[in-house]
Amino acid sequence: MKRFGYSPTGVEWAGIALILAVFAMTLMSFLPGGCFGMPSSIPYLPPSSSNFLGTNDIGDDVLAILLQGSRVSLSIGLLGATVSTLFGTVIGVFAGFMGGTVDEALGSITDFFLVVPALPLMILLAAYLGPSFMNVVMVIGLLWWPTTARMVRARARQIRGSPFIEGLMGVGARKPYIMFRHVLPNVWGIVLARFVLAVSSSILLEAGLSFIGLGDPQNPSWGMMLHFAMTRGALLHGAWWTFVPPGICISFSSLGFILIGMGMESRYRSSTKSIGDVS
Amino acid sequence: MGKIIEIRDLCVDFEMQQMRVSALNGVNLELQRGEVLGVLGESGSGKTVLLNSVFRLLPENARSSGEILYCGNDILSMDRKRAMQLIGRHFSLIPQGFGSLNPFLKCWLQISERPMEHFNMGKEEGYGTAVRLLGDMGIESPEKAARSYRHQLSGGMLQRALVAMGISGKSEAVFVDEPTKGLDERKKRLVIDLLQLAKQRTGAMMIVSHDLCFLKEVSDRVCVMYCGEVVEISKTRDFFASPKHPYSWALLESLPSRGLKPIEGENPSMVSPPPGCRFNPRCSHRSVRCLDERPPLAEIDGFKVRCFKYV
Amino acid sequence: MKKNLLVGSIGIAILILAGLGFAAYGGYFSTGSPASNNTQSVTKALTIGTTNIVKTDNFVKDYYMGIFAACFILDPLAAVDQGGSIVPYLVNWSTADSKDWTMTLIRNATWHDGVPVTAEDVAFTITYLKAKDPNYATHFQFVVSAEPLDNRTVVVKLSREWTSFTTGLAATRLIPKHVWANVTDPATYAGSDRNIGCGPFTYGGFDSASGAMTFNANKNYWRGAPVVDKVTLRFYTSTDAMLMALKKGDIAATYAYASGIDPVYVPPLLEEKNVSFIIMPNFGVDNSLWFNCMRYPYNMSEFREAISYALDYNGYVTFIAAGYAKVPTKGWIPDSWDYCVEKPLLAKNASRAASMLDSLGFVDRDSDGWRDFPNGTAFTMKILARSDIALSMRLAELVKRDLENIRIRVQIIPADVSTFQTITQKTKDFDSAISRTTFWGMIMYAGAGTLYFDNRNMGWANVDDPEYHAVVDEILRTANQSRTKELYRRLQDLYATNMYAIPLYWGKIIQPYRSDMVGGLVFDTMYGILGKDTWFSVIVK
Amino acid sequence: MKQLSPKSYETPSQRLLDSAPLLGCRDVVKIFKSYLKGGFTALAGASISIRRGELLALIGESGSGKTTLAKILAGLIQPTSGEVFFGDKPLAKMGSKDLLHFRRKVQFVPQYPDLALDPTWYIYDSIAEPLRIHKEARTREEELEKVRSVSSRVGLGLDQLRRKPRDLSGGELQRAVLAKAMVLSPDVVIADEPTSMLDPSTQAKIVHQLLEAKKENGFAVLFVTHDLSLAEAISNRVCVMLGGSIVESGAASDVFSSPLHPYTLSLLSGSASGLEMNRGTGCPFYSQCDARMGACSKSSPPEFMTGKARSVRCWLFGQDY
Repeated sequence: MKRFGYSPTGVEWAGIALILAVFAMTLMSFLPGGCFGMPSSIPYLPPSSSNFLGTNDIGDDVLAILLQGSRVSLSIGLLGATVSTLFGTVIGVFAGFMGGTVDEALGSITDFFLVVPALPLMILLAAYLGPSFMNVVMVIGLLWWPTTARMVRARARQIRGSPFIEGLMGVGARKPYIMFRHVLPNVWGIVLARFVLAVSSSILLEAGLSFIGLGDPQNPSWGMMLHFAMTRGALLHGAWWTFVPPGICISFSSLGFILIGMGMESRYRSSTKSIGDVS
Repeated sequence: MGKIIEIRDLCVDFEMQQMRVSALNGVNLELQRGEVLGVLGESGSGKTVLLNSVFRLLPENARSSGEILYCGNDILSMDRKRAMQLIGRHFSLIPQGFGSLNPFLKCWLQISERPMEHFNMGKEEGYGTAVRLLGDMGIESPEKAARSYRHQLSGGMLQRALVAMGISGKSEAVFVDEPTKGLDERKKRLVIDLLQLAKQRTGAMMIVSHDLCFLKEVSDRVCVMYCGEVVEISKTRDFFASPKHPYSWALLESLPSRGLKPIEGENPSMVSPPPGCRFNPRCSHRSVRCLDERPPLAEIDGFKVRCFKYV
Repeated sequence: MKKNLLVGSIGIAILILAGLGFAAYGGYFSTGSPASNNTQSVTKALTIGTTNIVKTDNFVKDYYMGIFAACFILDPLAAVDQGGSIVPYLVNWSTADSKDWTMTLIRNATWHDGVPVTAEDVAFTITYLKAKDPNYATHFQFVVSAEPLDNRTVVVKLSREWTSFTTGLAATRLIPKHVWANVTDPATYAGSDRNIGCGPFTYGGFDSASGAMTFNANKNYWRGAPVVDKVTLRFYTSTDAMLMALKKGDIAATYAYASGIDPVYVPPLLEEKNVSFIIMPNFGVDNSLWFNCMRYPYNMSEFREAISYALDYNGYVTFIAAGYAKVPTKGWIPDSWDYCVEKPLLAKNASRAASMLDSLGFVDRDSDGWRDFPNGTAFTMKILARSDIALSMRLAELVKRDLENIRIRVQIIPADVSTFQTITQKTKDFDSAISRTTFWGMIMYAGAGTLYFDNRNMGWANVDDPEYHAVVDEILRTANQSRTKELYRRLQDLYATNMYAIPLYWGKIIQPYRSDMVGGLVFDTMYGILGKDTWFSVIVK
Repeated sequence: MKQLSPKSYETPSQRLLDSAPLLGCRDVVKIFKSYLKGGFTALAGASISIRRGELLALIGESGSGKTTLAKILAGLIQPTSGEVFFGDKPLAKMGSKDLLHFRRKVQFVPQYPDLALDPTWYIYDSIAEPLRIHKEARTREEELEKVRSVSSRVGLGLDQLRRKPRDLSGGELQRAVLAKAMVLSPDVVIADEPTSMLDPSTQAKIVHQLLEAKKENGFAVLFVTHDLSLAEAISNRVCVMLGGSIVESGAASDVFSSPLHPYTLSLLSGSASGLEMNRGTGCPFYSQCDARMGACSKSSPPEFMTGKARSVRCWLFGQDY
């Protein structure tokens, strides 16, 4: 039966809508300052016509900070996901395609990182490296690749065993050529799905690191908004507008990427069933 | 001879995004008591959809109309739970390939699964049945085979187990899905023997296959399907001696033993089948009438054929 | 499988939202049940909450354990009175030349294990701590020897004249020689007698899992038995949680060494009718912007002054101190000190700051919107701030905002307490830093904050100015009180003209407590409400 | 399409038999390592040779080792022992240049057409790929020309070239695979059951196209199949495989009209039951053979020549020589 072009399901539409909303926030954050309310001289001002989402403990307009935070969450999400996916894909393809000792060596490295409890290590690393944008990206990237690597490896192995690769060997194609031109395009679907899921995880991890105070102070993110709300008495003030909006933003943006990623993954699975069926 | 199953005007469409694929178009067919009916068709002819409709296994996006009557009850329109119960009690299926055997269950459990579920057969009785059946199929140590798992058995033994699965317990009709796909001559031979054995233990049998030589050996009647339609129903002997429909004729000609002559043209698309007779673009006997009028399934001298040549 | 995951993730999202919603209104729900304290029972117990979290109960290793040990189980040699002067406590002293000091035990104190406190212990404490505890290495930096003369007298010899030697005595926690004499590394000592002292309480134990530490009254204390039989410290990771506990009546009072609570918590607490506050002037400077005065361009006093005009001091008072603070003067020394002299108030004057920077050559040369060095390279001012103190990070952000208004590009460098100390005191690899000073630090070395300025000491400001050094040296030698005061004025002149550090606000120390549960808390200059006097006047209701 | 009868492809067999073998192997043994069972002998000393321009059918049932033999001949797997030669050079001693030449001249068509092409590539690119690997086409135009001509030879239109494998039917896919194998104008095409998964009418079409192309280009074909009637219809020469070795070989007409080996006989008469082959010592057919003798169970029979280019492995024919 023929397959048709990409047409998202309801769930994926929801995910796309959420992600578009985040992108829209990011775009809006580049509007000149003052579009969303000026910093006020009063802390914890409740939402009003001059500050739609009120002000925080240092009188900043929460909406403006929220929009700026979308930049950080999105860029850390995308960058962290890129680093981890790139790493995972390279290792996965290499291990899966080469097989043998290479596979075993890379496999044990992957397994090692898989069993290392990621969150404590991440906190430790972040604390050790110091809070900065690139460090957060590196920490996320370094600790998120093993699952991607495993999935890509499994898929690469499957492809390596399929007749068309055998045929290519028979024609005299070289291994690097096959790896780049045939294995890579065939793992692409899974890589893309993993990438989208990794974005979501990166957003959550960044929020977690920032929340415990290990974020980059140069780039205030949603997690950091929560951090300062929690450490500077927003709860006691009942200033819900300082922590509910970033909480919603974190949940919904990561949910958006999760929905799309899961959609892509299941789509990908159903489209590659035939290869898996025949040994 | 009574009819066990009567299929009337069965149409099945699949709703895809933006289009409708017509898989079956007005199929009329009956399975008589005591016969082996071979449903012959190439891939895309709708023979598997036919089988799945009888077992109510169509996917969610399928839209069906028409009737599948068993003892006057329409399986198609019946409440799903009742239908499954009825199907389970009276029909059995020999699936295609060993993939349908659960690798985590012992062989006898799978053979006796259907009677144990639908006829309250006990475990011991189930085991006994399985061993007896496997013995009847010609396995030298049936007890050992019955207690084995899928991977412990050879291809021939698995083939026997599959057939045993189909004939364990009473059933009015056994349906067999592509039993020879990818098998070599000797294995085919084995399947033929096994099915002959199975035939004696059941009311009727319907075999879906594209393997002409195989059907020639096992079936009593042949129903030829082309592009979602029944184009010919004949006695097997008559069919192989003198096929009526041009498609049947061309199909026989394409066999290696008969000259290996290919049928010109391609299988038509199921999304937009050709108007009139669906075989007309490839037919060497086509007339103007074939181009826009659908020929009826005419009954002549005990065979049925859908071609204007005979009207 | 996939569906489960989906449902799960949506469920988690909803839970997060619900949690946030609940947290938002949690403040209103938990007005709390009245405390169930057994005032009539035999034992009088007091529970105090603190955010100064003790990790291990070794007072040499753990900074905050040191503080609490000093409050409860150890006695200092000298005390600090309400005016900030050093007065005798366990010992009195005399000196002829400010170099040889004779100390005499004036109390009949005994250790918790019954051994009497002798001059041997005093001498041992001074030499042992100087050798083993890095903090005391500076406190006793000029001490050459400490020898017991007899059972009650100790002679301390200094390498130079040092009139403020006694300030160190107020910080000294007297430790028993018979416990520590054979301990080579006190920071790792774990013997059961490690918390024996001669203070008003004996050590009760520490449960790090539940975050509680207890102290029991020492009936044999030389001032008599404390009013309360048992004090429990509860450790809270956040001020929020601690104040919730206060509202519920789980704790009777709160405590934070040298700073009190973050003032932003005060306004919402004002509505609680059972919560009262002890509000005391802070002898330390709440927060200052410290310049590395040996690094270009912060070595130019004009540059530092220009920065001082860029800052919005009223904003710091509002946002950081919630109004519980004053705009400071250029003299740096808070007006809580009696030797504070009047200096002009610091005030924001952005145009003046801009014109000063312009004339120094710090103008935007590559028209990227930011000021550059006179030689054209990009200029970024780095501000080191304490990442473990939220208030400090927020203050850094406000300073950054103010400086960015006059087009100075700013980068905040977060650092935890140990990194901060390493950078500011050892490597000196920083442009500027934001940090508080404590009363303790203010009186150390030559007093008046010299500890924090002089590059020959801790010297956060890294001041290398010979004029400044001369004044400091003279204070160290001068025994004459009026002359010292005169010199302190001189220091403030230097602070005002040179702006080694810019005070950001002069705040207050605020400690909320339950007026329906406890009364009679005395505020000690050094240790706040946990000072020794509290234990003889406190009323447990 | 003109009506073809199978005989029209036959070239005088005598001429074929005289020519030197193009591709072949001698006494090839292949043991697949297995950690569980200690190894599985797929090939037990098989020898075969393909001559220029002939169509050699390799007949055998599943498990007889025919696919393994085909892959060894195509250089896809290494034999455990024995020698594969192309022309007069053994494969094992070839340098990289000769090996590349071998890869260009010997092409393999796998069994499952739906897995034989990269699902992410367009059909055109897949067919053109061997040209690109061997730098056979200097320009895009030349490449296009070559791909178009080879595609039209197997009946693939431009429309199908622009699609991806999932949008093609099984027959179209198999044609594309054939086109890919033929695009380098090889000397030998090794087709491993290329039609076993196809419908009869599609099978007829594909076989015709293969034969047409063979006629035009003159390459030799090793056609691996289990379908006796198909083999009979198209081949010049036949090798029958059993238990990892070739038990009978000869001109197709001879073998089908007068089979010598009892196994071949049972195959042709359709009386073979599904009993397992003998995997121990002796003749693999021993347990089912009606004519078995004492010698059959003790040792595997050697190859006996019963005529010119006709050989059989059965002790029945041992006495004749």
